[in-house]
Order: sequence, then structure tokens, then C-alpha cells
Amino acid sequence: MPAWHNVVIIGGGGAGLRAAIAVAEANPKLTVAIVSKVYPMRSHTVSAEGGAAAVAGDDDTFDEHAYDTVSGSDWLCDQDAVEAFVVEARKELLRLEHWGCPWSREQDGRIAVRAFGGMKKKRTWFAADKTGFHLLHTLFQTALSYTGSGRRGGSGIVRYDEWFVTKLLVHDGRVRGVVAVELATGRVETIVADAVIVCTGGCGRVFPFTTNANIKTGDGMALAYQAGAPLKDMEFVQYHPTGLPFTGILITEAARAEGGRLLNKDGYRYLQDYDLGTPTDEPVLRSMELGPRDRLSQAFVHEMAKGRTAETEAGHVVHLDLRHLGEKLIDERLPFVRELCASYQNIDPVHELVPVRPVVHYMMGGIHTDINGATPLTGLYAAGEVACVSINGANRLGSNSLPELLVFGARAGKAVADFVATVPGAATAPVIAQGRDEENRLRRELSDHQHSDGERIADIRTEMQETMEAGAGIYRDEASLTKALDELAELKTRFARASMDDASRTFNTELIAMLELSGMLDVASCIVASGLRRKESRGAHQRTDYPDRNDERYLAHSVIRRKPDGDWRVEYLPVSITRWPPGERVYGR
Amino acid sequence: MTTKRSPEPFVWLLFSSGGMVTALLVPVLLFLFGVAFPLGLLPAPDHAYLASVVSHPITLLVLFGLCVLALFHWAHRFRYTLYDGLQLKKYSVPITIFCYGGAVVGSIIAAIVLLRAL
Amino acid sequence: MPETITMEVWRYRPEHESEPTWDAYDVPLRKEWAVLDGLNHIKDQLDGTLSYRWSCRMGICGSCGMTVNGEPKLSCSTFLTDYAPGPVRVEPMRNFPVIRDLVVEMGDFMAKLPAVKPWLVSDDEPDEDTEYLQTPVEMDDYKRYSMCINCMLCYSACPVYALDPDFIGPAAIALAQRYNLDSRDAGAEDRRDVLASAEGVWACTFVGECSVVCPKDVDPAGAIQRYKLTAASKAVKDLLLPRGAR
Amino acid sequence: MSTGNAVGGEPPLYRPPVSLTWWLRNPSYLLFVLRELSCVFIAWFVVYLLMLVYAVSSGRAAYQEFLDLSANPLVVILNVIALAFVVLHAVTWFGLAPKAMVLRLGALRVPPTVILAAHYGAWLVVSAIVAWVILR
Ligand SMILES: Cc1cc2nc3c(=O)[nH]c(=O)nc-3n(C[C@H](O)[C@H](O)[C@H](O)COP(=O)(O)OP(=O)(O)OC[C@H]3O[C@@H](n4cnc5c(N)ncnc54)[C@H](O)[C@@H]3O)c2cc1C
Ligand code: SF4
Ligand code: F3S
Ligand code: FES
Repeated sequence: MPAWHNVVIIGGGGAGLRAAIAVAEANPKLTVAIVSKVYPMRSHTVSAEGGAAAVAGDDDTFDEHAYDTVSGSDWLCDQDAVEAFVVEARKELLRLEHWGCPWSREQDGRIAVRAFGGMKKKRTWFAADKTGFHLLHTLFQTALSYTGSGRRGGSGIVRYDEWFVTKLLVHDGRVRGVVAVELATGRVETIVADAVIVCTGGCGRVFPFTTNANIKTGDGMALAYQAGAPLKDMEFVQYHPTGLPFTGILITEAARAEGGRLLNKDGYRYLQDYDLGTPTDEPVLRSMELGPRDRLSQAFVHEMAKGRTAETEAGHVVHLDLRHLGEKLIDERLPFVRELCASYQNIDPVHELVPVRPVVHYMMGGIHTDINGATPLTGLYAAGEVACVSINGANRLGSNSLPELLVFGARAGKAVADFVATVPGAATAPVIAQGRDEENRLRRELSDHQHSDGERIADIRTEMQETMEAGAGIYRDEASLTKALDELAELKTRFARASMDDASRTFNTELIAMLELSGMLDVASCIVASGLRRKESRGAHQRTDYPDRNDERYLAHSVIRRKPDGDWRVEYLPVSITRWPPGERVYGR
Repeated sequence: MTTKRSPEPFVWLLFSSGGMVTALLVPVLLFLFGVAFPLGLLPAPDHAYLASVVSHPITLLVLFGLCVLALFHWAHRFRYTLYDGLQLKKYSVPITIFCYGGAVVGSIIAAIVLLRAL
Repeated sequence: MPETITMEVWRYRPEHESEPTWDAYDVPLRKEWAVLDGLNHIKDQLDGTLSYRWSCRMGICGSCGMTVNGEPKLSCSTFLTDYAPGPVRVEPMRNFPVIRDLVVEMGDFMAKLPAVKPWLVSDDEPDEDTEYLQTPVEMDDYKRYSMCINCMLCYSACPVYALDPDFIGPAAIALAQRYNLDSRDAGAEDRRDVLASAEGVWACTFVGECSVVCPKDVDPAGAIQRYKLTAASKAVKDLLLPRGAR
Repeated sequence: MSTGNAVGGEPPLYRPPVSLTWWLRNPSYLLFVLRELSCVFIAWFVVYLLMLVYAVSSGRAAYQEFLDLSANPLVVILNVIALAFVVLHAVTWFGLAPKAMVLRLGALRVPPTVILAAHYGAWLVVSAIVAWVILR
């Protein structure tokens, strides 16, 4: 007997948990299931360090937060979404405070805020430099209270921990459930639902060098794409300017917000050469080290071309200098940075320079949704990094993502609660039949790959990652993108013949890696194909063959959709502009 | 609720106070009477003086407190040592009776001996 | 430094064998490599059948707990060079049933966690536009206990948990204390029945290893010990004060 | 929240056995067991103390008999071992005290080292008083 829930949420990260709570609050009678390939508190939201943006002080306004977001996005975001976002972000962060989130405080007990890149005011709320960790655990623990026996009662949130979703079930043009594998047993189960919310996070792992966790393989994007839902603005991949070499571990932007400086190998604050302002002792908002991530990462590439970066075993680096901040401030505000530097780089930022380089960090694009998280496919919703609403446009501002997943997670939850109240119950037999087909497909996949003369999954994955770095990195052009697209097509053919060692059902992580890679190849192709079509440079998408922004043709969202024959089609949708007409992005002036 | 009426907090308080009192008092006493005097490191006090000290009500009170608390400290710890070290938790009822019963009997004996000294 | 190091890995494949075995692999010894990097090398290049959990590889998601040379460790922040010239022995965390290879079953903790109500219980929530005030000093009371990443290393180090699987255990009690000591919380009474039960704090004999192995310096042993004091003084108060006066 | 995990014909979990000698596996477990065993020597001390009091209150001869008994090499050895355990108890007990106690002076938390030092101070003072009373 297949399982049934009113709402199935794929993903137990920040977005998924927030959405689940929103459904439970909106209508306690609904049953909500969270299906997640890792225990919810292991989700990648846990790694977010720096903070979450929302208007806090009296000197700040919603309009200013909105403007910083819009200009940061290079005018590609939807301004109606941004306007709703900035207002609700504050509510959501306060909500989280009421649920117990240990936000860092001022002496008088009010919530403290810090500066962040691209923001004109101090409005980034933080819990030391483990913001995502505290946010995720607060949400998870709060979600625990929404159960039959918990304080808040209701039908409750049911969890499928360590279940991997392999397919969205679509019948009659409507999403009706999912198929998932239970990792511990290998059992394949059809879970029927009235609506599905995808909250599976980003896809940084399609690149070789990323701050993203092992689980960030873009599964949800691939699931939606294969089900026929369009992906939006996939060409916009954010590089974070300061990752540790070798591991790619993130050194949060908060390190620069607290006054950290970027130096080239000669000890020179090179950002001043790239129209990002003039160096000052105290950090200046929207200037120099507090410029936006796309511009800082691009400056690194130029600096490297000039031969002014330092060379290490793990490639070229510049240096982040925190020494002048002093031990006390570092321990109070950046303890995790110190911990990470000590553990993974064997240095102490109190006394030494931290080597850093740009690293793939965040996906601006994702499943195309409206302002309530609804996709064009009936019954399918998305929220969090996997979705593209869009408030991030061509470049996300640091600390906008955590509030985004709260705001739009909550919105999607509410919208779904309304949706399932209105939809008619539909026949489940065809859905179950589809589920059975998928189960058979999975069994076939597992046995088809059981031979020893193919390539290893890991080798194909590595090649895909290198292809993406070479073809669709910080700078791209027609030739590099075309080449990447060809290589990806070839990798797909090779993948079909790849071999697996592990035939067992119990906790078969190789099977999961195989399913993830299959999705990543699709997601990677969408990134490259969308990039190839956008013949301009905007935000994180920098074409050396088209170095300028072209508002006439490309002030529009790209939307890529799978055609029934397996090929794809890229189209453009208008950007919603309410109050801020496109202008020049000015930093440091 | 059953848990609120469980005797565990009380035996734990006895155990803890016992732990503290014995940590403060026993090392010096045992050193003097168990090691230093017998080995002649220090001259043992003569009987008259010691008898006067021992028969003082305050001394007796202190010693009585020490004995009772030390015995309950033993009882509690020994019970858990049998549970964990020897994995005997399945016999918890007889063990509990033996340990705390022993402490009670010991305390009575202590009272008799000390009263005799008054 | 030698070029390679031998990793001896504990294997259990329930579909093929009823008893665990050991497999040995030679992996490159690099100064940046954590034990986890060694396992990834094995998985990707030598033997795709090895199963283990990992995700963030930055010591914050809590997935990768294992027993490395007998000690409970996060494998992503334990370096191979510290064990040179080897061999390094990697086993699953102790005190848990094993699903397969290095993957343990932690459903027991997940079932116990809600019992201690690890969420903020409040009588009067402020309106939606204001925050509770909480000074840094008040925050300091519970901050440490809020750092738990649920990695389970403390459970794998606690002999009491090994002997008495009903014991609620170090991390769950620390998380309960995280809320009990939060100035915004009013749920301490609700949590008391479970915490002050025989399977709660009273089962702990203060071995203290939980705090020694904790990678996030949570000090669950301290949390438990503090709660014993709280529970005991509450019990005395209950005894002395008549019901109505409480 | 409940979990959707159901049981079916699943492969068996491996349950590692707990050996009777688990406490030999690692030095800190051994230390723990030794610490717990100190209670036996505390119980012995109570017996020894009561023998002393009994002897003292029974007169000079009985006291002398007690002194002779206490000088018996076997008894001395027993007491030396007991002393070692009792000191182990005291040291571990004081070491753990700061964990259970959180003291505040205004906004400042009294650092654990200060609490620890205070305990050792008290130990010293109490021992000195006892020694003074007995040896005077
Ligand atoms: C190192 C780092 C630091 C960051 N710092 C900040 C910051 O300071 N401020 C900020 O605003 N943002 C920051 N970000 C970005 C932000 O953390 C992420 O965008 C955000 O956490 C994504 O949350 P999510 O809920 O969308 O997805 P995730 O938290 O990634 O959760 C995804 C969930 O989906 C599940 N899942 C995925 N695929 C499947 C499948 N096939 N089947 C079942 N379940 C599946 C996973 O198990 C997981 O539970 C940072 C990101 C990184 C990498
Ligand atoms: S208390 Fe420490 S060891 Fe235990 S689960 Fe939490 S972080 Fe891990
Ligand atoms: S190791 Fe176990 S016995 Fe108590 S102090 Fe820690 S929980
Ligand atoms: S992989 Fe996340 S803690 Fe080690």
C-alpha cells in the first residue's frame, strides 16, 4: 500500500522545514511529509556562516534593502518579489527569534546587526558566524513540536529521514506524488500527495571547487526539469571570493564585514584597481572588500592574469588579512573562521594571512516559480536555493539567501495549504502504476550498471566538474560554452555505460551517487545551454565575447524547458520592474 | 507523576554531600591514623587527650555526619558500580536493598558506637 | 613522510555476511587529507561498495562520526597525517546498531529527542514586530549547550548508554538544558518529568567521556550534572512546601 | 513529528556486544572505574574510624591495642592503598565540582579555575584544622 500525505516536501533544509511548519500552521488537519536524503539537521543550511539580512535599525528602510538587492542583482530580479521579500524577511527573522534562535545581541539585549557585501546599511542579523547552523537547528527543533504528541498538536509533520526522491509523479498535468528510495533498506516507495514542494537546495557540486556540501547535487532542479517544469536563469552561478584553497571551505563575508582586507601577493589592496572604491582603514559599506561577490571574484581573475596572485599547491590565491582585528573580536564574532582556519589550513588568522580564492558558492537560478512558490506545473511548488522567484537576479547579495528560504518557504507552505483545500481528490491508481514503473526502472538501472568494463561513476563526475569549470566558470565565451555542451553530451553517453561495484540494497551510497550524477548532467547542461544563449555580461554571467550588459535584449529571465524528445528549448520572460529602472551598478563611489 | 516522587534525587543528594565531606575530611584522617601514626612519622596523641577530643559533642556530631554521609556515598556509588562495571542491572532490587540497607545499618551502628563515647 | 598510509576499514554487509570483517586499503598520505578524504579516495577509486555518511566536510553537519583508532571522531576533521605511518583503523561509532559498514542506526536518538521538548516554550510571546530582549550575559547561560551538532560522538563514548540503551543520553539532556537555561523559555517544568526520571539524568554516573570527545565543546557532562543539582533541589522543595504554595 | 520509516523484511542490524571488560578499553574508562571503586575504601574508612572511637572510649588499653593493630603491616598496606583511593576520590571530586556549579558575581561568571582553586583551598584549611585539633 503506497503512503499518502496531503503535502510532500522534498528536503529538510531551511526552506523545507519552514514550509512544513507553514503548512501545519495554516491547516493543522493536513498531513505533511518531509522526505529528505539526509537527516534534516544535516542539510546544507547548517553550513551558512555570515548571517541573514533584514531591516533592523531605525536608520534603515525597506526601500533601501530593496534597492541594494535590486542593484546587486544587476536589475535582473523581479521587483515585486523583492518588495514583498524585504518586508517579510524582518517578520521571519523575528519569528525565528521567538522560536529561540540565539541571534547575537547588543549589550542592552536587542538583536545585533553587522555589515555585509553590497548592503548600504548594517542589516545582517547573525548568530556569531554559525548563523545557518543555529537557524536550521532552531527550525528543526521547532518542527519537532508540530506533532500529534507535541505542544502544538495537529496531524503533524511526518518525516522520511534518509529517503532519496528519484521522480516526481505527474498525472493529467498535475504533480501527484513522488517515488523515493529508503537508504537503509533499499525499499522503493510511491508516496502519493495532493501537492509537492521541492526544497532540495543548490547544485554547487556540478563544479569541482565549491563551498557546497556533498549533498548539493541539484536533485530537485533535475526532478522538476524531467517532470516538465521550466528552470529559470540557470546561467547565473555565484562564485564567492573567499574560499580556502584545496577544501573550498568558505571563509564568510562577515570576515570582511568586520574589517578583513584582501591583499595580493605584494600585500596591496588590489580591489582599488577595479572600480570598487579607495582603501580606508575602517570598512566602508558597498565599497572595496564590501563590494558584491561577482565583482570581487572577477577582480581576482584579472589580478591573476597580471601575475599578482600567489601560487600554492592548490592553485593561485590572494590573502585575507584579519590580523589587525585582534584576538578578542575574532573570538567573539568570527570564532568559526578561526576554528576552520586552524583545522583545515593549519593557520591562526589572529597572527597569519589566510590564503583564499574564488569558489563556486550559490545558484541564483533554479525552478521557475511565482511569488508564492508555485511553478507552472500544477501541484508543484519550490522554495529555497532550488527555486528562482527571483529576488537574486544575476547576483545574490550575501545574507539574502537565509531570509529568502524563510520568506518563500513560508509563502509556499501557505499557498500549498490553500491549494490542497481546493483541489478535487483525484484517482490514485494511475499514479501508483507510474510509481511501479519507476520502481522497475530503478531496479533495471541498478542491474544495468552491474558490470566491470565501464568507467567509474566518480571519474565521470570529476570530468563533468572540470568541464564546467573550464567552460562555464567566472568568465565564459561562445567557444568555451559550446565545447562544454558537446562534452556534456558525450559524458551522458558514457554515463549510460558506467559501471558500479555495489549491488546491495542496504545503504547503497554508490546507487545514490549514480542517481545524483544522472541529475547533475542535466543541470549542468541547462547551465551551459542558458549561458550560451545569453549574449551579454550581467552580474555573475560574464561573457568575454559580449562584455557589456544589454538591457534591450536581455533584461529578461531565461527559461529552459525540456522537450519531450529530450532536447531543450530556451525562452525569455519579462522582468518585473516596479520602482527602480535599470541603472548602473556603482560601488565605492 | 511517578518520576517526581522517585527517591533518586534524595539518595543523590546524600551521595553528593557524602562525596564532598569525605573528600574534605577523609584524606587527612586516614593519613594520620592509618599511615603517619602507625609508621611513626608523627607521634600518636596520648589517650587522655584523644578521649577528651572524641567525647566532645561537636566532635561526635561531626563524626556522626561523616559516617552517615560516607556510608550513603558508598551505597550509591557501589550500586552503580555493580550496575555498570559488572553489568548487574537486572538484579537492581536486591542490589538496592543491600546497598542502602547496608548504609542504614551502618549508620545505626555508628550512632551506637559514638553515643557510647559520650 | 611516507607516500601512502594503510587504512583498515571495518566492513559489515548484511546481505552477504552475518559477522563484520576488516578490509585494508592503501591511500595517498597528503598533509591536507582528513580521514574522510581517505575514505572518499577508497570509494571513488578503489572500492565503490564502501558505505559511510558525510556531507559538509567542515565539521558542522554532524554526519561523519566514526571510531578512528579507537576514539570517537568526526572523520572530516581528523587528519591522516596524525596517524602516520599507520595503519589507521576506522570503525563505526560504538554503542549503536550498525546498518552497514560505517553507517550506524541513530533512530533511537531521533525518537528520544522530542521527549525532552527541545523547543522554546513560552507563556507570552512578544508581538510579531518585537523581539524578546536577551542580554549577552543571559545568552551566555545556554549558548554552549546550543552548539550541539547531534553528531552522536558523546553517545558512542558513554558506557552508560552502552549498558542501558534507555538512557536519554548526553546530547539530548544538553539540548533540554539549552532551552531550560534560555531566559525566553518557560518550559522547564514540562521537561522535568523526563529529565528527572531514572532514564534521565539519574542514569548518568558522570563518566565524563561525553564532554571529552565532543567536537563542539558542548560539555554535556556539565549540563547533566547541573541538572542533577536543579532536580534535587526541586525535589526537596516539593517535599517541604505544601502543594498550594509551590 | 514521527518518522515514516516502517519495518519490513529488512536486512539485520549488527549489534556489537558489550564486553564485561569494557572499562579496560581506554585509560579514561579505567580511571572512571577506579574512581568509582574508591567508595569501597571510604566504607572501609568508616569501619576503621568506628574501631578507633570504640577503642578510645573503651580506655587506654583498648586504645593501645588499636594502635598495635594499626601498625600491623597488612593493615598499613591496606590503609596506604585506601589513602591513594581516597585522594583519587578527592581530586576527581573537586575536579568535577566546577561543572555542576555555575556561580555568578553580577554579570561575570566565576571562572571554573577559581571554583576549583576554592575547593582546594577549603581542602587545605579543613585538613589543617583537623590536624591541629588532633596533634595539639
Ligand atoms: C558555506 C556556505 C555559507 C553560506 N552562508 C550564507 C550566509 O551567511 N547567509 C545566507 O543568506 N546564505 C548563505 N549561504 C547560502 C544558504 O546557506 C543556502 O542557499 C541555503 O541554506 C539553502 O537552503 P535550502 O533549504 O534551500 O537547501 P538545503 O539546506 O541545502 O537543503 C536541501 C535539502 O534537500 C534534501 N534533498 C536534496 N536532494 C534530495 C533528494 N533527491 N531526495 C530527498 N531529499 C533531497 C536534502 O537532504 C536537504 O535536506 C551559504 C551557503 C554555503 C554553501
Ligand atoms: S554534545 Fe557534542 S558530541 Fe554530543 S552530539 Fe552534541 S556535538 Fe556531538
Ligand atoms: S559519558 Fe555518560 S555517564 Fe554521564 S557524564 Fe557523560 S553521559
Ligand atoms: S562531514 Fe559534516 S561534520 Fe564531517
